Amino acid sequence: MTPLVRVTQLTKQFAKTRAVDGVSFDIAPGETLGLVGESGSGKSTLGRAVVGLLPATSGESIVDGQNVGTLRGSARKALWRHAQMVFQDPYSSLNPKMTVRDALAEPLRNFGIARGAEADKLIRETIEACGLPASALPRYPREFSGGQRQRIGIARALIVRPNFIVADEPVSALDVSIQAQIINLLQDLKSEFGLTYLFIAHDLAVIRHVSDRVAVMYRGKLVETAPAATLYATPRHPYTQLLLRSVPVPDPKAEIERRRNVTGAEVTNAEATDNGCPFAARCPMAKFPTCSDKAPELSAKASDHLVACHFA
Amino acid sequence: MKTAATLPTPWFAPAWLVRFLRSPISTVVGSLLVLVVVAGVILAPLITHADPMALSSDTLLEPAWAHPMGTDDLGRDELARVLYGGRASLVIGLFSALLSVILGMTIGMVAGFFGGAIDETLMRITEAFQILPKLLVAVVVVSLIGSGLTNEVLVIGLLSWPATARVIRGRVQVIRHEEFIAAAEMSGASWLRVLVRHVAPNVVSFLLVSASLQVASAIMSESFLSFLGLGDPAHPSWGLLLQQGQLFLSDAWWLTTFPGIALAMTILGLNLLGDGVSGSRIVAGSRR
Amino acid sequence: MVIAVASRLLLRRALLAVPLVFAVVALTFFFIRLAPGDPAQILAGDAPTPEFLAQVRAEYGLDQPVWTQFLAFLAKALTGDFGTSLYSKQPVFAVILERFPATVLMTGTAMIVASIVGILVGVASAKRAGSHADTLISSASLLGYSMPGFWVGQLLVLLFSVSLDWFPATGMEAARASYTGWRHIQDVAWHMVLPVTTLALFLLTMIARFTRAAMIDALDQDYVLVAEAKGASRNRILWHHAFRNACVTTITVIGLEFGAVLAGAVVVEIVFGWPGLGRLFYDAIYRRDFPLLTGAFMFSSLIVIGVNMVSDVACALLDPRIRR
Amino acid sequence: MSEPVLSIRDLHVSFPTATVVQGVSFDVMPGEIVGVVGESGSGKSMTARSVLRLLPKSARLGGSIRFRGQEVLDMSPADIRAMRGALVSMVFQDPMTSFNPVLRIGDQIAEAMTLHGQKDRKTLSDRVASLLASVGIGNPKARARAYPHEFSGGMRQRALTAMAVANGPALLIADEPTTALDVTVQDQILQLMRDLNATSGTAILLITHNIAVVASLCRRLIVMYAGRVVEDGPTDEVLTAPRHPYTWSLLQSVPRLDRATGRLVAIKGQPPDPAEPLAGCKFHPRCPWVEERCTRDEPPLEDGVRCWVRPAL
Repeated sequence: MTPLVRVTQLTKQFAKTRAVDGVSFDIAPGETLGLVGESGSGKSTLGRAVVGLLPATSGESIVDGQNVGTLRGSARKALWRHAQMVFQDPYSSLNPKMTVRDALAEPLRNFGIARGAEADKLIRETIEACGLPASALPRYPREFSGGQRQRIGIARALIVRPNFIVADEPVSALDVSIQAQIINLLQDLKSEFGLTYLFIAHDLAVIRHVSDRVAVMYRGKLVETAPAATLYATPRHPYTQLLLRSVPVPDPKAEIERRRNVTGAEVTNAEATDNGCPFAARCPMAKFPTCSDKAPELSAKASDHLVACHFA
Repeated sequence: MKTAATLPTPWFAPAWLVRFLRSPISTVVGSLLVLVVVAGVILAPLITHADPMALSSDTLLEPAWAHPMGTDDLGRDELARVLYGGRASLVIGLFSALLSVILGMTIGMVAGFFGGAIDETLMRITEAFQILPKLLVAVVVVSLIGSGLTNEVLVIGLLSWPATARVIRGRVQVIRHEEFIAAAEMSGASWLRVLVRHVAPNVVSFLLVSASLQVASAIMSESFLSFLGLGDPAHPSWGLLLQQGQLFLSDAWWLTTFPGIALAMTILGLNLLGDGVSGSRIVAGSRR
Repeated sequence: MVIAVASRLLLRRALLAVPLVFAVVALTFFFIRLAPGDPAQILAGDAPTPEFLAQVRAEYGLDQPVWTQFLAFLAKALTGDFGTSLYSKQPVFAVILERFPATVLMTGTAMIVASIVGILVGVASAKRAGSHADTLISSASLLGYSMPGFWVGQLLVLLFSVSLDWFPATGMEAARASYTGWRHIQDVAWHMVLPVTTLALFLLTMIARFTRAAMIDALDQDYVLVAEAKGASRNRILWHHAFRNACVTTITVIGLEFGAVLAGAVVVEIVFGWPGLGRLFYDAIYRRDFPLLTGAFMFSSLIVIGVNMVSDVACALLDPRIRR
Repeated sequence: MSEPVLSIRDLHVSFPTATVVQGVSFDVMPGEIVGVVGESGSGKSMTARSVLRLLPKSARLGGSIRFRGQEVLDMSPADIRAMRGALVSMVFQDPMTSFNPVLRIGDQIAEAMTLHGQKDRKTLSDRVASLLASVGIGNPKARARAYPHEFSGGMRQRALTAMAVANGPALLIADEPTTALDVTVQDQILQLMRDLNATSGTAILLITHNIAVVASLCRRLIVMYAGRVVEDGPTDEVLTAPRHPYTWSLLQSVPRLDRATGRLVAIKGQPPDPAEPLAGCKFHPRCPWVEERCTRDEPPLEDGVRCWVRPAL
């Protein structure tokens, strides 16, 4: 099956730093790829570059047959008819001066999808699909809670009936009891509208829950990708292993078990260089000079399990 | 809120009045002051029948019933001169503020919205303009090109835009990085539509504050020029009246007191209004 | 170490100031060219003799192409040659230098007084933000901010010289007696009271307003809460933690508004007959002495640029995040 | 049985528009680590801050907070300052904004000690270095001279913890200490707190929204909702056999890392607005087991649970 999204050697450079450094991956139609990484790993930049919201410095991003990689300006507009984004901060992602109806009507008008009664019908259907009543339409964002705002943000992405959505930390700003509502909503919409997701989060448990396949990002590079079950059962990259070891679990017995496996002390290898493996400085398995000489390529260690490590 | 708005209100307390009186005290006092001044200046012929230019032999009279603010050295009625002088001050203030706000808004919006090298260049220029002693520049230019309403408006307006540009640019930069702007782009909006429909509405209140402070500052600048003898003698403004008052400082206190009160009242009103609209004194306090 | 950092920063800021100085000179040149009529006529004053006109033409190279003229003008300005005053027939630079100390004395005193009082008032006001005392102080400083400096001066003269006769209304020293030594200093100080008060009042309200806003902002930060949780007293939090941050704003504002301060000094000097640069401006305007006017302007602009440089460096020393 | 180091009884915190903490009572024993879990608006942070009297000016406090038997609400401002940072200290959520940006890290840590009597410069700088070393910051002498912006988030949180324990407090209040951190750093900070508690016997009151963090660190767990304690008990019991519907729902709504989860059980609706009065149990609009009396009367906290129904969960 041809992938819906194909990203090849995508790089985004800001001033001197490479936020995204030669990233490649595919997403099959109907699949959810979970992208996980710590703050500053470049996962949000990658998400924005994939849909062309940020023009890439080099490389390709082909979504639904449209190559947007390094395009700027209105050339990207054609893609957004079919690829949309759900943002992180429900307080920043809605224009405070626009009613819900106006916010939802924007894409319909700009893309010339529908107008008048037809647009009205679409707006109603979409907001209701996202779990808000039509009575919400004439109101302003400030009248809604964080969770409700996130529903509005999802409706805005959904209204063009895209087939691909980048969800950038869609639940991390929400309270725990609200997170589950939004995760469930995104999963319901996926099956109802046949969506494909790139789901970005720093929460490993959320990523495990929503993803078919998971990509782990560290300092601008993908270090491991695998089907969710495989990755969580047998992580191969030392960084993935560290991440998974670090997360406490809400079960006292399991937590005691986890802590037994954690060595605790942080590793610092002074031999690491900028040319080598990005994780070399913190890696407990690093061997020098191999790890400081050359950055390892992402390569298949098992079918569908790619790891970027010299020794994994 | 909704129920309050739909309830019928008595004629003497319509909803807008109630809302106005509930706004910050500085807004209320500020707008009342401005209102009084503007009304006085516009309705000058109804308030006094005296001609501000008519000379008489009653020179340097103390304030009395016939001349509530006294008369000047040429026997002109000071009340009339203050009222009509306000026209010159307000007109110059309004028009130069209009010029500087339009300039500042355009430059601030462009710099904040496009960022990068454009922003860098525009901000360096803005900074340079801000460091320049603007009143002294105005003095030199007006001395060279001659005084007159138009020249004063142009000079003050062209020198005062940096304050507005910086406020607007700062605000636009904040908004530019809000996620709803990225969302608007992805909604297929052109950059012009993003700017007009998504950025501008979130800048308007800052623009109002800036405009009100600009009018105050322009009136102040004009009075400075007039005081140095660079005003338009055909349209004597408050500053010009104060310059004349300086000559008779020890003989005729009323010639400095009354025009000064009018001037200070107007500027205070506008500053209060700016403070009140910004919701706190912080916006006014951080205009740089 | 502080000196090393400061001189490094000063050098870098000086490099940034070069284009600004260049711009000021270019602007002045441009103004003279912009003025309607013959620039020689402007520089030579009203109704000059043909010989003098020719002399000015030669002196400024006005028969040369514009670019040559500009370079000559620039070269002269940068060496301190601002031309010859039409009225006194003396070099402009010398006339300015003669007047400069009086202005420095008054402006400097006013700045010191205003900074101390303004900061105290601003901090006290921010400490009680929202209280009646704060409202009163803020309203008073807004009122002060809204009154033109020269009018405040006029009112002070009316009250303290004309009505009460406490302080002299004009001049820098008593006209009749020529005091020396300690008596002279006393006399000058006596004459300074009203002009310094006037100028300081304008500056003070501005400093108080900006300091208050910056302090309120600083007191709202997490590190203030952390300091409180450490057991720091209210005063220590106010000065050691919040003000250390807020004063960066205060200093920046003083720098940026220094042009307005000089302009304020001009009018205050006129009201009080203070024999400084401001009087010079006034006389130059009045006598249409354009070489003197543009010279005084360029000189003041350079001072303003210098003050901004110093305030930039001071901010960088106070806030390690600005040091680059 | 020894005296509790902290004893809170019927604590009320109210603002002019709303009451955010209502009738909170619990004890912290010496050397104990107690976790308080709740979402935003549950009143957990306000409870923590009232112990040090660090509430906004407009807040009104009621009830009793006793630290080693002494009533905190009756203390003079000088007594409170003497307690802050010395006997009871606090670590805050955001390490990026918790340090004063214009002062050196070492000086800020030293200040915690100068404020409580230690004035000798040499002793101070040695102590600062050893504190920084004890939280795992290498080259502490040099790092003490650094400014906050030269530290990473994780390092700042370590330094902040070092500052909090500088005077060897009897109680450390940690308000969401790991929320702003990456998981790998979070794990290090939790380990740091565990070590601190083990070596110096400092009692810790941990405030967090993350149940897993509590499971990792605390033996006792208090769950707060809408300004009230709804469940209080040993961590093992509360997490494996929750008795309050809110606790149960919260556990069901979080995806798990250690096993695949089916569809999440979301809690419907929103937490109540504290400005709008709500009769009965504050959780009843969102509770699947709601009965008629739940909407009428508020249940008391009995036997560690605040619920009328007590369904078998």
